[in-house]
Amino acid sequence: MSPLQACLVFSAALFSLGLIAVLVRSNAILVLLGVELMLNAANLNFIAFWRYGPTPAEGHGVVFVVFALAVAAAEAAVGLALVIALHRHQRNVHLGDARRLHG
Amino acid sequence: MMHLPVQLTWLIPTLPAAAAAVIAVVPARRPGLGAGLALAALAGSLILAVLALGGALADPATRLTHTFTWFAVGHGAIRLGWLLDPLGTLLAVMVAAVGLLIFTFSLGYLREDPRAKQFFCFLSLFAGAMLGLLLANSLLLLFVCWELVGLASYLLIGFWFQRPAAAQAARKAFITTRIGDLGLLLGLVWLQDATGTLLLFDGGRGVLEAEALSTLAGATTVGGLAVSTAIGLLLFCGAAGKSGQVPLHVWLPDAMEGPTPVSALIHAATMVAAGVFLVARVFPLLAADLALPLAPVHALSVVAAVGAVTSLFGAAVAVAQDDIKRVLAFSTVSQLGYMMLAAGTGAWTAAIFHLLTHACFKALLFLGAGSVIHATHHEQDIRRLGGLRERLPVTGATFAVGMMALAGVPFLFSGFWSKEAILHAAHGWAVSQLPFLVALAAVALTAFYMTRLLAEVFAGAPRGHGAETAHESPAVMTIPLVVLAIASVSLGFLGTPWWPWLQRTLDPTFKAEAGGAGLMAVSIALVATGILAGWTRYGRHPRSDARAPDPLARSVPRLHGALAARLGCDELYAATLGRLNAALAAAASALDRSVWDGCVRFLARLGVYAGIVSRETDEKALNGGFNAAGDGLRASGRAYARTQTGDAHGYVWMLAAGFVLLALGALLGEAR
Amino acid sequence: MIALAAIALCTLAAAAVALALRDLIHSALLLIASWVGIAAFYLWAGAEFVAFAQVLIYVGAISMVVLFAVLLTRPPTAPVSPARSGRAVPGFLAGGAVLGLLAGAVLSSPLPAGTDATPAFGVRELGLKLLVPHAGALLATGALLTVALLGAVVLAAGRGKEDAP
Amino acid sequence: MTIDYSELLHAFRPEACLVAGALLVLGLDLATGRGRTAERRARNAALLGLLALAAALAATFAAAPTGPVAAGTMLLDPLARVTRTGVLGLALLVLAATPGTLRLPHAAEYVALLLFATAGFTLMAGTTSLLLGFVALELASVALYLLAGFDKSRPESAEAALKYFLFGAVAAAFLLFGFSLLYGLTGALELPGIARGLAAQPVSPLLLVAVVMVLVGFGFKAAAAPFHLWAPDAYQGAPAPAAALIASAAKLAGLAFFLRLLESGLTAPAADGPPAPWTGALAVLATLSLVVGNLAALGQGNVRRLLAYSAVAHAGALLLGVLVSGRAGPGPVVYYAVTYGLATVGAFLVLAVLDGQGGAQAHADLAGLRRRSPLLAGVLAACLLSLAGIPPFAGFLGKFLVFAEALKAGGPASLPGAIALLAIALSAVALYYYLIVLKEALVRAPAPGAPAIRVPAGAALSLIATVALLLALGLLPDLLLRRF
Repeated sequence: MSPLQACLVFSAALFSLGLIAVLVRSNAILVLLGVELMLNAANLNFIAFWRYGPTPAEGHGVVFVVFALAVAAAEAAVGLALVIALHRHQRNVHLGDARRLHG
Repeated sequence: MMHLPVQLTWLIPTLPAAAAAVIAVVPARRPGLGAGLALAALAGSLILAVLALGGALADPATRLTHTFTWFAVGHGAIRLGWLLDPLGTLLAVMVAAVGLLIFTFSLGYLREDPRAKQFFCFLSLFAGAMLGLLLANSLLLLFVCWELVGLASYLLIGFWFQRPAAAQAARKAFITTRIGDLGLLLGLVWLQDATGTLLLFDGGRGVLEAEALSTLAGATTVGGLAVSTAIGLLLFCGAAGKSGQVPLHVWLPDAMEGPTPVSALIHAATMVAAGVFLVARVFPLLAADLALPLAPVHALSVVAAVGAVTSLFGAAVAVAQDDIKRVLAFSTVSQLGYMMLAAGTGAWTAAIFHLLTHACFKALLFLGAGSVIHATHHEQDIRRLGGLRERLPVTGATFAVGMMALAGVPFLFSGFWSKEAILHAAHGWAVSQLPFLVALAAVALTAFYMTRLLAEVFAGAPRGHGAETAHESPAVMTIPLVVLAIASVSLGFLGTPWWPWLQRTLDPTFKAEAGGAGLMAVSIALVATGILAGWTRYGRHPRSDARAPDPLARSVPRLHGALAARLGCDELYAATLGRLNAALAAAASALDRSVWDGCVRFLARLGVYAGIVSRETDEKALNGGFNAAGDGLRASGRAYARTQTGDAHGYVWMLAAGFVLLALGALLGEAR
Repeated sequence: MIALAAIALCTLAAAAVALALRDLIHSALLLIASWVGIAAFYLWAGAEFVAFAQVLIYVGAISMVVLFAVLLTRPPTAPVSPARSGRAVPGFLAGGAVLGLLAGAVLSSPLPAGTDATPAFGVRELGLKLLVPHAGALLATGALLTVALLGAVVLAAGRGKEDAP
Repeated sequence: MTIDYSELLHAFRPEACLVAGALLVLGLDLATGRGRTAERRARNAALLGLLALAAALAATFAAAPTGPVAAGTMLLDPLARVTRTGVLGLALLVLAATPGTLRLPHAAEYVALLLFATAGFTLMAGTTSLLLGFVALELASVALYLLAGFDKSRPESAEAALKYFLFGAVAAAFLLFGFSLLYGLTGALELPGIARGLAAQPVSPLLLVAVVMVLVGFGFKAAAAPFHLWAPDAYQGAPAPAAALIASAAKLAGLAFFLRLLESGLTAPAADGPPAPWTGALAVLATLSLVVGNLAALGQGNVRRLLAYSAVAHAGALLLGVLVSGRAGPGPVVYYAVTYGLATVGAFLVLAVLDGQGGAQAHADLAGLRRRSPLLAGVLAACLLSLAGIPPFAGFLGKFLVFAEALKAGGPASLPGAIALLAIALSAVALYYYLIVLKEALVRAPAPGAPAIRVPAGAALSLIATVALLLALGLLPDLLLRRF
């Protein structure tokens, strides 16, 4: 396994971990954190590819990560605001209880 | 005489369509305004259509076309156009004229209906679309109008939506004809693909011109069929749906739930004839495979066979119906089959001749029935009518004229001449004598059931409250009857064997069939037999009691029962397609229980769904109403929607699973 | 390579434990540890500025927001542990399948070899890149942050008197 | 390397108008809003927002297609121009109908979010860079999540927003991961560079995974099965104007973005090479969407969910259009998306007006609409008939163009041809469920005592404009098609 492949497997593991959190945990805040881990995993990829890629001087990977961090921050803020809005109505943050809309 | 420039053809369909749009926004408090607008617009169309006909007749050999580019896409362009030839303009005049009479009749018929405004709006929409259909020089434009006509028909059949039967009939008509339209659409797409155009005539490049025809007939497709045969049969599917040919006839009798003027205009005179018109219009395409002696089947043979079956079926079933409008409806089915038979045996001019005469006398008969229904406070059962000869003298007399025209009473009545033309064509058909024999049988049956109808309704003594208190309808209703009666007599002389003006106008290459005296004698004898048989059973000793059994039911009860039940055609659908559906449903539930729950459930639903779609044509859908089939459909939809649990985790899980499966599929596909 | 393995193990372990814990406060703290681990990875790879930004944004800002949200939405009584639901098995299956797919694809694809030397990409180069080719994205990100701030404030704010029905 | 900032400003003029407008709306409300009635504030904000949208529209019209700008991150071509015009027009229709129908506090913030979302759409319409595209997509998505949850008085709104957000965020994570792999495989962020990089290497498993991840993002935006599950809940719970925007403009913008990505980024430049790596997966998504959407819509008793499932079905047709756009050009599929968006906006705006007067969820809530408001009933009929593909409304022609291209691509036996045949057969089913809704609206008698409905002037204008556009595009499709 080359170092690049090791990095990519690392990020794949982090991505899957985040996905499992999203799929298994019922607390909406933890679900959001799972999504954040998935975004982080993508960032790991960008840095790894930049580090071992053919055109490091262009710095595309680094630039993308800077933007992705900002996007992740925005998503986190909005997600938590939505969780609080839901909490106002159902007094808890269990996703399983949010089932007014179905069928 | 002034002629209509072909560039202004669009005015003819647009006038009624625009009137429909205006009527839609006119306040409902002023029903008279809407009706007046509709009448004025259609009268305008009639004048323009007559001018167009004049132009087309002045030089029948050259076709006036006007083509314009609708829009360009990619490298090609979609072009539409108008066509003024004797076929289209003649029928346009007929539609506008008959329509005008029926509009007038409706003024009286719907006087008390609060929604009369809407009625005229829909009627105008229908008239506009129908005129557009007749004058289109592009199959695409024709298709657009074709669908609009279907939509208007749907709206009008369901006009009295408060009656559940009317709402069901409307839906049934729409869906059944759409099954046929699916074939038509596929045919159009194929045609566009094969020839690159949908214009009928385009200076040598149209689909009906020699170059395209030889290309289409030259190429073969699955089973050795010529491409032209396959496309032609697909187009015929659409025609069969609209014109109520067996096995897609089930909607037409039910469509009589609509107001009677609608039955007269749409389901007797014009829209149902659109299928015959389409066959006549694309006749060169259908006939293109005749030059191939080795073809497994010729498109026209199919047309002739379907027409023959339909004409006999309709006539036989009409014998045993007790509802005045249903008798006329099955008679329409039978007569449409007759026209198809004519077109299939190559005599499309005879088909159009019969279309014209039939439009007049069938509209007359339906309006007469409407007058009877109107006068007897919506009594439609002929067993409870009777004795109306004295009470409704004008209606009775004109109805008798219509009856004789339909039955083919010799020499004076138009139906005789057009029927003769068809019989001659069928007799001369080289392929098979079967359509000819079937047509002869239908002639006798037609005379029989029309005599029965006339005798039951007008002869004898009143057998119900409605018939006892009947009064003649107002002049606004009887005048159209008289006009139509005159036309029912006079139109026949346009196409007699000695002076086949109509046939020659439609088809300059027409050659009169030789040697008809013997055949004519046979057909007159058959008509006489039919009328005599009807008279001895129904006219000589009119029934005295509404509950007395039908004479025919006494002598041949089993046959009568089968005919009254419409030969079990609908039950047959239920037994075959319905059972298939049940088997599929059983299989589906068995699969449901198995391990592969998710995936398999989906497939099984698909199976159930396919079954339900086929069931749409069957009797269950008819009696339980389309609601039953609709409910079945919706139940499968609801079953699907239950997978939408509302659980957000489930949604994301589906995303992940979808990703995994798609990616695996892509990887495996690439590895292969 | 050993450093990488250590960083990866620590990060993954922290994240896994964090997501398995019941107490949200503990989870949040462990997640901060895992984000620090990711920052360490960026340092290892030579992207100092990104590591700095990661610490600033995740450890400094997002974790604070999360803590606030946890406190605000904490149920008045002691936390009830939700009963184990039937979600766990399919969830782990799906996550495992994704992992297998990604790792398999990574290991079976030819990848650019690259160099062992850590590339140099300082803050100055980064600034130039941001201003020159990606100026549009920079402006859009500004708009995005504005939107997030604005919307989060409106939605998360309690119902004032004007909200009353 | 330098950049010409005046050229940059030129390229981003519509977005500049929108962002400036949003900030102005917020500022004005802060400065003058205190002490005024909520309705007045809402009207002022909407008027200013309309001005901003109109200015952006004018700027889009004024800019001729010029090719790559802004250091190659944007491409101003006909596709970008038409899409920008389309999303701006759709947003204009939605915003014009807002005053008087949507009674929410924080109207200024609502209008500002709508403008920001539209800026995201217009950026997506023209971008050729993964980076700018991702940021624009997120800008639009985040604003839409917030708009979906804007009605704080109803729990359904919060739930819809949270589900939409959750699904969207996971899809965005997949998309970002896919983008990172594309970057890794090619070392480029701009589409031409990616295409060059991919042409120089064989199709690797990692590329396929990346492509499928991109399709997950696309499937989410387009609400294609099996990535559609958020749509019914979001459409049902969100405020109707927000749902209108989600269903129309967001879809159009997403279509343009992914169309460009797939066609000019992930397709090898060689004309007669093997099919692009996304063909098979996209075909699967299209087929699934057509079947699932049409079947599920049949079972619906809720108008909004019905529209959502029909949206899934239309997504199938859109994906089919994308599948054949390599041969036919983007014209047919963009025409389809624009006309679909118009019809959807019309239907949702009718529901929005009804929401202001008692709400409309179940089919039965529409009973007697013809008596209660002929305008609403007429518009609803026109829009649903267009969705069903009945001429002369534009929906018919959209279907015709897409299906005809699909059949032309290889005859009925080819993959796109077979999907087109399936779609044609299913359109008969679609007609059925649209007719069920229309039956309620046009035929049923209203519930006893149901009052007549007053349609606010702005909404009436917007509804009439929608139908007029549907008719105009249906009769004169060249208005749009000749732009390509």
